[in-house]
Amino acid sequence: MPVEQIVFWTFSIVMVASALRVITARNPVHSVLFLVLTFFTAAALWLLLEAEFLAVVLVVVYVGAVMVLFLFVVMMLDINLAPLREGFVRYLPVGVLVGVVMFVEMALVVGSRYFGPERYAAPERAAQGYSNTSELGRTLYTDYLYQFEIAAIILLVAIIAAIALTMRKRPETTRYQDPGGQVRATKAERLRIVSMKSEQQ
Amino acid sequence: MLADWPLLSIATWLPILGGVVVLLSGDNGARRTALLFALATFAVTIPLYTGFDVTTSAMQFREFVPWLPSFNINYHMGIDGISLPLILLTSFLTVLVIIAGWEVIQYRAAQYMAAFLIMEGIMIGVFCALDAVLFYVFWEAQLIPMFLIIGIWGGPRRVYATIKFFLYTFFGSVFMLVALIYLYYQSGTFDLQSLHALPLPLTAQIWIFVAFMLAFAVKIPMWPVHTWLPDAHVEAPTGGSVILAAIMLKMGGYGFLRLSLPITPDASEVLAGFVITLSLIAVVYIGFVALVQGDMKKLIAYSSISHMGFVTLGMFIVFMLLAQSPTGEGARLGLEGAMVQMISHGLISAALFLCVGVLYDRMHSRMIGDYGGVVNPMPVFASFMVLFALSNAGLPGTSGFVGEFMVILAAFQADFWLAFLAALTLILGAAYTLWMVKRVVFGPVANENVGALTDIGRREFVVLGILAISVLALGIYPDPLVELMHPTIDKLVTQVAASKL
Amino acid sequence: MDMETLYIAIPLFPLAGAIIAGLFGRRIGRAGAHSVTIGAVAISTVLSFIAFKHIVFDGGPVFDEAIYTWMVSDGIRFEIGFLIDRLTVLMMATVTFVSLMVHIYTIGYMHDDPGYQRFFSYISLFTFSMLMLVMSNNFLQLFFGWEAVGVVSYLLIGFWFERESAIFANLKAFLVNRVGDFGFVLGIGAILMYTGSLDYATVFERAPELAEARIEVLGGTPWSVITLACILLFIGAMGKSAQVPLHVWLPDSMEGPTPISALIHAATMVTAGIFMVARMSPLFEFSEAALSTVLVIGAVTALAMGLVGIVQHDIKRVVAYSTLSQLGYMTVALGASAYSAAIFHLMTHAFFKALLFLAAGSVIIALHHEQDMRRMGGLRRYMPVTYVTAVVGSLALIGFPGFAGYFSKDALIEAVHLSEIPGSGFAYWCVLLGVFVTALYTFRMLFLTFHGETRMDEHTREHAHETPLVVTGPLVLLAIPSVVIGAWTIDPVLFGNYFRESIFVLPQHDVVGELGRDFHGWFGFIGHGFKGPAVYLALAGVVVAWFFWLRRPDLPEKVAQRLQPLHTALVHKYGFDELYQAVFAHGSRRLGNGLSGVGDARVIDGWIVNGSAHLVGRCAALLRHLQTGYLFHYAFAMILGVLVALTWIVLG
Amino acid sequence: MIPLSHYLILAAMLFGISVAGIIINRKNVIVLLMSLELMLLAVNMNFVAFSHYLEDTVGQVFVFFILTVAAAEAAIGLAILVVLFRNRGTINVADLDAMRG
Amino acid sequence: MSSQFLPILPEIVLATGACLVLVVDLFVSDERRATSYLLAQAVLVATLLAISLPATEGARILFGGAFIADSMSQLLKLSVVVLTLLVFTYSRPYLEGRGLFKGEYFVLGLFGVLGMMIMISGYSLLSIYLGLELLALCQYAMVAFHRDSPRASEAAMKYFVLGALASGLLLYGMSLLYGLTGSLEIIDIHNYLARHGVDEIGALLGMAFIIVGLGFKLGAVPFHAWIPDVYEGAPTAVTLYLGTAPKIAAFALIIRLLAEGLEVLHADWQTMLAVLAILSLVLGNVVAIAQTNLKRMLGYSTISHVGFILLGVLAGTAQGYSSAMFYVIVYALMTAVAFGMIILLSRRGIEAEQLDDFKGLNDRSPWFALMMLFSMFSLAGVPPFAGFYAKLSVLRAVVQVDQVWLAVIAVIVSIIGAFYYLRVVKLMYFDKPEDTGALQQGFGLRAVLSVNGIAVLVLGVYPAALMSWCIAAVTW
Repeated sequence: MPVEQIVFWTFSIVMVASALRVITARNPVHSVLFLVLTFFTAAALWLLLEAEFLAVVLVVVYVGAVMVLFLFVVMMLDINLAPLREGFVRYLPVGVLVGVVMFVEMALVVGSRYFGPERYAAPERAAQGYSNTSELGRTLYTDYLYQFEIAAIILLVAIIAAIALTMRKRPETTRYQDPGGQVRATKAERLRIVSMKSEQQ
Repeated sequence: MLADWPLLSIATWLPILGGVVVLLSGDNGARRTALLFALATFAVTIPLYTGFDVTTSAMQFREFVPWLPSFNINYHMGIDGISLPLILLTSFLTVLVIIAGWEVIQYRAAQYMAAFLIMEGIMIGVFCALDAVLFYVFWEAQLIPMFLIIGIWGGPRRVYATIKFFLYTFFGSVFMLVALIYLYYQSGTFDLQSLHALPLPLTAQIWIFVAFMLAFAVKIPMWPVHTWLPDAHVEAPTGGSVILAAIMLKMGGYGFLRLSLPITPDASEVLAGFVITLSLIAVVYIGFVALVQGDMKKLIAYSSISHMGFVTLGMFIVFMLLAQSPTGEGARLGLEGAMVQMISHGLISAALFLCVGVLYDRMHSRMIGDYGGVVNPMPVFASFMVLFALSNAGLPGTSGFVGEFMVILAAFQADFWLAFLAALTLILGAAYTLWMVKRVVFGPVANENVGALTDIGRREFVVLGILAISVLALGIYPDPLVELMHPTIDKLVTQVAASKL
Repeated sequence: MDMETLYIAIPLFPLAGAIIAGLFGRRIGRAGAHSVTIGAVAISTVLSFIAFKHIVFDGGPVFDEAIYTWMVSDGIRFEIGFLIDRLTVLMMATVTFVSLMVHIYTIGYMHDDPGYQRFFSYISLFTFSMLMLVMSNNFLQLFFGWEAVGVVSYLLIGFWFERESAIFANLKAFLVNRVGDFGFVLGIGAILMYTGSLDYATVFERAPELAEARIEVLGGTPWSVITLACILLFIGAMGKSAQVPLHVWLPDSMEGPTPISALIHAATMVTAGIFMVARMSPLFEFSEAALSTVLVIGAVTALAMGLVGIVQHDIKRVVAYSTLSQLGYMTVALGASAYSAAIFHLMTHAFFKALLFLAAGSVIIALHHEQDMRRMGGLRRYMPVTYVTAVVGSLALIGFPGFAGYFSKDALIEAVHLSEIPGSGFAYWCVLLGVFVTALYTFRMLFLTFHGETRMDEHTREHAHETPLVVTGPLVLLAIPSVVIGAWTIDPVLFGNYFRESIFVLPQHDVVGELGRDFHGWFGFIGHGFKGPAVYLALAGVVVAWFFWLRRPDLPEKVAQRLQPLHTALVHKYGFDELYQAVFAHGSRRLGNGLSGVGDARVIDGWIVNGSAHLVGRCAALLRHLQTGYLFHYAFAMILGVLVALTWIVLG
Repeated sequence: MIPLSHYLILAAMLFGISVAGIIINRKNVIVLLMSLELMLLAVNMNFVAFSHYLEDTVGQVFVFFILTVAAAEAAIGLAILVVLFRNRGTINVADLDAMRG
Repeated sequence: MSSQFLPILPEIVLATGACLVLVVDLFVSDERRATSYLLAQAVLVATLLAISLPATEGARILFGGAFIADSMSQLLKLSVVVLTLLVFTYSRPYLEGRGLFKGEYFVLGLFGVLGMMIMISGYSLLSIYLGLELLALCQYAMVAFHRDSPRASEAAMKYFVLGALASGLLLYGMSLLYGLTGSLEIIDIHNYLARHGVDEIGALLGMAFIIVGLGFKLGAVPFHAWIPDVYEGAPTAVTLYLGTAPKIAAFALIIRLLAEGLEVLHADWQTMLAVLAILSLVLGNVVAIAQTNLKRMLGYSTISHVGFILLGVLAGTAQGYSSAMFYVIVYALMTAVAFGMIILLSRRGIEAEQLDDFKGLNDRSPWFALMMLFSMFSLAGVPPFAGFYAKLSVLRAVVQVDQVWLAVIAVIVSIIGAFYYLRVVKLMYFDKPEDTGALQQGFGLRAVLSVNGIAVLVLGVYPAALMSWCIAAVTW
């Protein structure tokens, strides 16, 4: 068995297994970690597909940033886990059924009959000195400039949105002091003198 | 010179413009402005009559402007012998309705008047339109003002009635829209006159006919799609009932003449028996139903349905008559009878609803049981009411007789039993109308409310008087009306007789 | 003034009078109203007599022309036009004359009524309608007059609109008449269909063809068109002329003021049917079946209604049933093809029946609107003029030899006797028996009212006196013709070929002609009468009446008890009213309630209309639960959608 | 040599797992989002594999953008999650039924 | 350079402008927040001008096939920008009344418009995807914009998760198409399919996923579930934004992807769209009846109208596309009036989104009751309002391809639909007001709303211009 095959099958199996754990793990933190593992294995498979840059990006950006963000949120929001697992078992059969049926149907289409080697022959290995990264970069900054700009705007929007949604200047719930006001306070504002009839003994 | 003016457009848009003006000018003076516009519109329709050429079946006063060229939809107007009388009726009655609403309507008078003016324009548009889409636009648009009139100024169950009215008629007409579109694809045009000449296979014709029929049968209304009408009438304000009964129902009959018969003659022939059956059911069944109504407006509404049964009967016996003889003896009689019946019913039902309105304004009840002996405090009114009631019962010498007579005669030529059932209306019509008159008008004063009634005022007298004169005039000398229709009806019979398969 | 203008003027004067009195009654006042209408009718009467003279004596041409074209449709001209021939002028003269009398009489009779002007307007309108009917030269106008007469009678019967019984009666009258009109209009339909015209002239010309034509009405049985048409037309006549079973309206119509009863019954409305059949003689002659029907129905009416007259207590009702019976006689004559005899009887009857009605009215006025004969009696002492005239009328009615009724009735009976139309034998016995019955009830009435002891209360008796001249005047005026008109006119009208072309009789039906061969002057006719049984039967009736109601007043009660079932049947007028009330009035109301409540309200509105609305509403309420608010359901729905799409693609 | 279909089937499998995950994890939004990440991964796997077998970098370019967008999406998504948690004190999907029907 | 960049001048203007607003907004105080608003409007106007620059003849495809400028894109962009102008105008008083009058709303809105414009001009799967995401991200954020509203955040969450799911599905479809055709450009995909016939099951699979994604964007059943909740939960100003212009952009996607890219597979997507259309028509109309919240009702109404739009598209003819285009533009205009009315009626602290809030409006303001009436009858498809022609033209297209039965279903459900629109009219005209307070919103809103309402009528009386524009737009 050639190395390629070994690598493919190993990582594939790990990937599927960890993906399964992502959706079945009891603790969301575990899920995130399994997701990280899934991404790692995917990156490995991408290396096999000679997409070195993307493999690296996946690990660096996705695992390094996005997944950490997930973790951060999971931990920041102190979530009571018990109710979140309700119905898990009840819906397991449906979920599995739908997932399997969908997989089978898709596999029927994307399987070897239509996407087999006779139509998609394995390409030659890239030549020595071929840089996936520079190739990608060149494409990106020339042919895909327009899209690149859009992506930039998307990121800008993400920033604006995230800030607009979560940044709070001064939540109304917080009490704070106003020194100026305190200084300006007068007696009349604070004290009311009530004249009462003295009670007869 | 006058003939060069776009009279039809003026007649259509002047009242609509008037409606907008009234709406914008507010409640003060709304009545006067509205009356002015209504009178002006009536004046505009008079040259249509005087300038009408009774020797030709061609469309007259035609106007043609491309409207939606990409769909081949045109602003195409024109009138012939079957549309002209209806237009005159519309512009005539609107004037009366506006006068009749003069004092009664206190809540948002401007909107009331505007609604009627706008409706007038739209209805005239229906009768003028020679383009199927234009026709449909007017046809549907007219629901809106009526919806509001019943809903805003109507009685306690007005919401039920008005929504029922709207959905019922909407239900009917959307299928017509589909049929029209289908026809467009068969012919590439929405022009009604071109559609008249369009050959069509029988199955297609039948489907189209059924679609048309749904629209027109609901509007006319025919049994069993009539149940919106009593509710709508009962709840509508007097003016609304008048327009509803007098003109809107006629749109259904007009639709049959303008669309169903000429466009789908073969299907009409195949289904004539069905329509005739429904018509006769309307005449007889509804006659009995009308008999037991305790609500005057409901009674008149049912009576309308029954009378409109004559209209459809007169239209569809044509096929039986054509089957009997190639010249279709009696066919013209039936068709013209149907037309006369429409016009006459327009006048009579308007008058009767106005009469009920007079009572309602004073007593705030439409229930027969609340009345009795109205003649004692209101002799003048009672005379009018009896006259119109008799006319409704088809008394010769009044307009109510003419159409019924013609249709019965024509029906006899088609089949004895048709005439037999149709003629039952002589008895039933008299029974329900005069029984109501007996309970409402005659007898001793039933209660002190009735005793305290005051007779009609000058304005009411004028309105009812004009209607009375019209009803009598049409009954004594219907020829000027019938004469208008001859060439058109002749042509219609030819169209109907020729197979389009 | 040429004749056409004159003819047009005849109906228009009463119309104008009616309009003026009706619309401007308040302005012109009582005197104004009656002057205008009486003047108008008087002019009409004079003109009618001029016309009569013109046609009958001067041999003027028959006038048959359109006045104006009402409408043209489908090539058929619907016209308003006049046919003035011998039959017409006779009717015109009768109608206008009687009408004039009634007008005059009304001044007295309605003196205190608040609806004075209205009343004059109505009766003038009635005159107009009747004139339009008789003068018509086509079916359209005939029908117009026909219905117009019905409507005015409706208004007149319900003249005292505050009386519940009056407005019940007028509705009933109108509806029953409508049943007749229903047949009538169908008959017109049949005529139009097979002749293509509504003009008498054209239609009559084509009558022989019609006799050949066949129409299928009920599964497979071909009918002769002319039989169908004639029977349908006769149904109309049954309504107007109150033949069994459409007679029920007439007794009730006594609710109207007495002049109306007189006018309607004596001269005008009820004779319309008789006139119409006579006018249609060219049609009826070709259908033996139709004639036979007419004959039988007439005979039944003649006898059966007379019998009912015996047990009535209301004086006007007795006269009314008498009218019914006499109408039956006329109808019998029609059925026997003795049209001229029918018209002759119509004419004589008009006079003496008007006389009787007015006499009855006079009694009623005198007794302050008391109509029950059980509270009358002995009145001849108080009102001699009325008494005498009533006796004259009664004698005429029972056909006492020499009086007007004798000639017409005897001729009629003889004609039936001669007739060979199926049913004539039955009819003959009916009319013969009817003579006895007529005499019985007539003299019962006379005796109960004018003879014997007085049975009214003191107060009424004290005030009982002869009525004023406006009432008695017409009585006297009518009494004279009631005596002489028969003898005077029997020769020209019945046998003198008076009607000529206006009445058509097939040779094989010509019973009057046959009768005429034995006719030798009016005096001879009287003598001839004593050879037949009729005169004796009449006398027997008078004697029996005398015995029962003057001699042994306790007897009628006993006889009634002995013949309980018959008496009950008569008192209930054979139960027609009850039957109609139950079947038609209640039945149709129940049917209407059923159709309205079940058909409209439950099935159409309940199930179909509101049902579908509720269905949609329920669907909405149900479907909205699909939108659970739960994200996972939404996602699941999407995934299911994808799955279905995938499955479709993979399997497809 | 590994045929293309292997990768595609692998991606399909990831896709199926992610769908199953969405259905099973009905309550926990975070796991829901992670399932969606799995789905994106499946898509990316497809693109990369196609890109390789078609010898065309465009697929990789697409993946690059997907990653970018997914990052942005995650940022916003988590921001919304935070807002939601602040407002409702829960991220239990079953509690999010204020609007329904 | 000019030849390359002139066609995307509107996008450039807009992007620049949006950034400008963002920056300026940082430096204005809350009292002068109107500056940002005015600036945003100015940016839109400038964009409008840039779009209106006379286009060169025919379609121009730029950036390696990623961008197309044709008459359709011009018309749709114009509509989007005009609608957004309306939306911003309507939004202002609403936002001011709720402490939401912040620059971010306008910035996000503007970027959203940019996303829409990119979608409209997108001619490759990638640019379409990016445009779509740009819009989607803006929308997610805007829905959650009212941070203290539990409903808004719930709506945003639902929207976000489902949106992410939908774009995942869409992407999967795109990946398959890419794998099959080896290209992302619509034109290449089209050519490939034209060459290789229609029995590519892989392409069908891709098509199915793409339709799912599009169905979600439009809100077709069963991918509609977000619409009612989001419409209801989002602040009205945002609902207004969501409900109008993005539909036009989504429609553009359908045209680009299905009508142009997958034209060869027409028979297949026709069936799918027919199913979606019928489901949408039925469910949308029926469930709308049961609603008491006007925004939610309009949500369901949207679903039903999507059904109609899909009907036009599935005809697969130029007639169909143009009619659907007419429909979507008219629809956006009509809905804008309805939402504008909700804003008009709402006051500080009072939302007027319940149906009952419209009770007796005729007594309070006859004019605006009339405007709402225009909108409602137009939505119901009653002539002489624009909605009628929209329905007419769609039905015409459907009948033309011999799918009369679809037309029949469509008209039947539109009868059901008429009911709930009528109910609004009924409330306004037949009922007595519970709240008799005068309307408080300012002149700007009133004026624009009136123009908007009258436009619905005018487009009905004279639809020819817009109609022929739509027809011209789809003749490529």
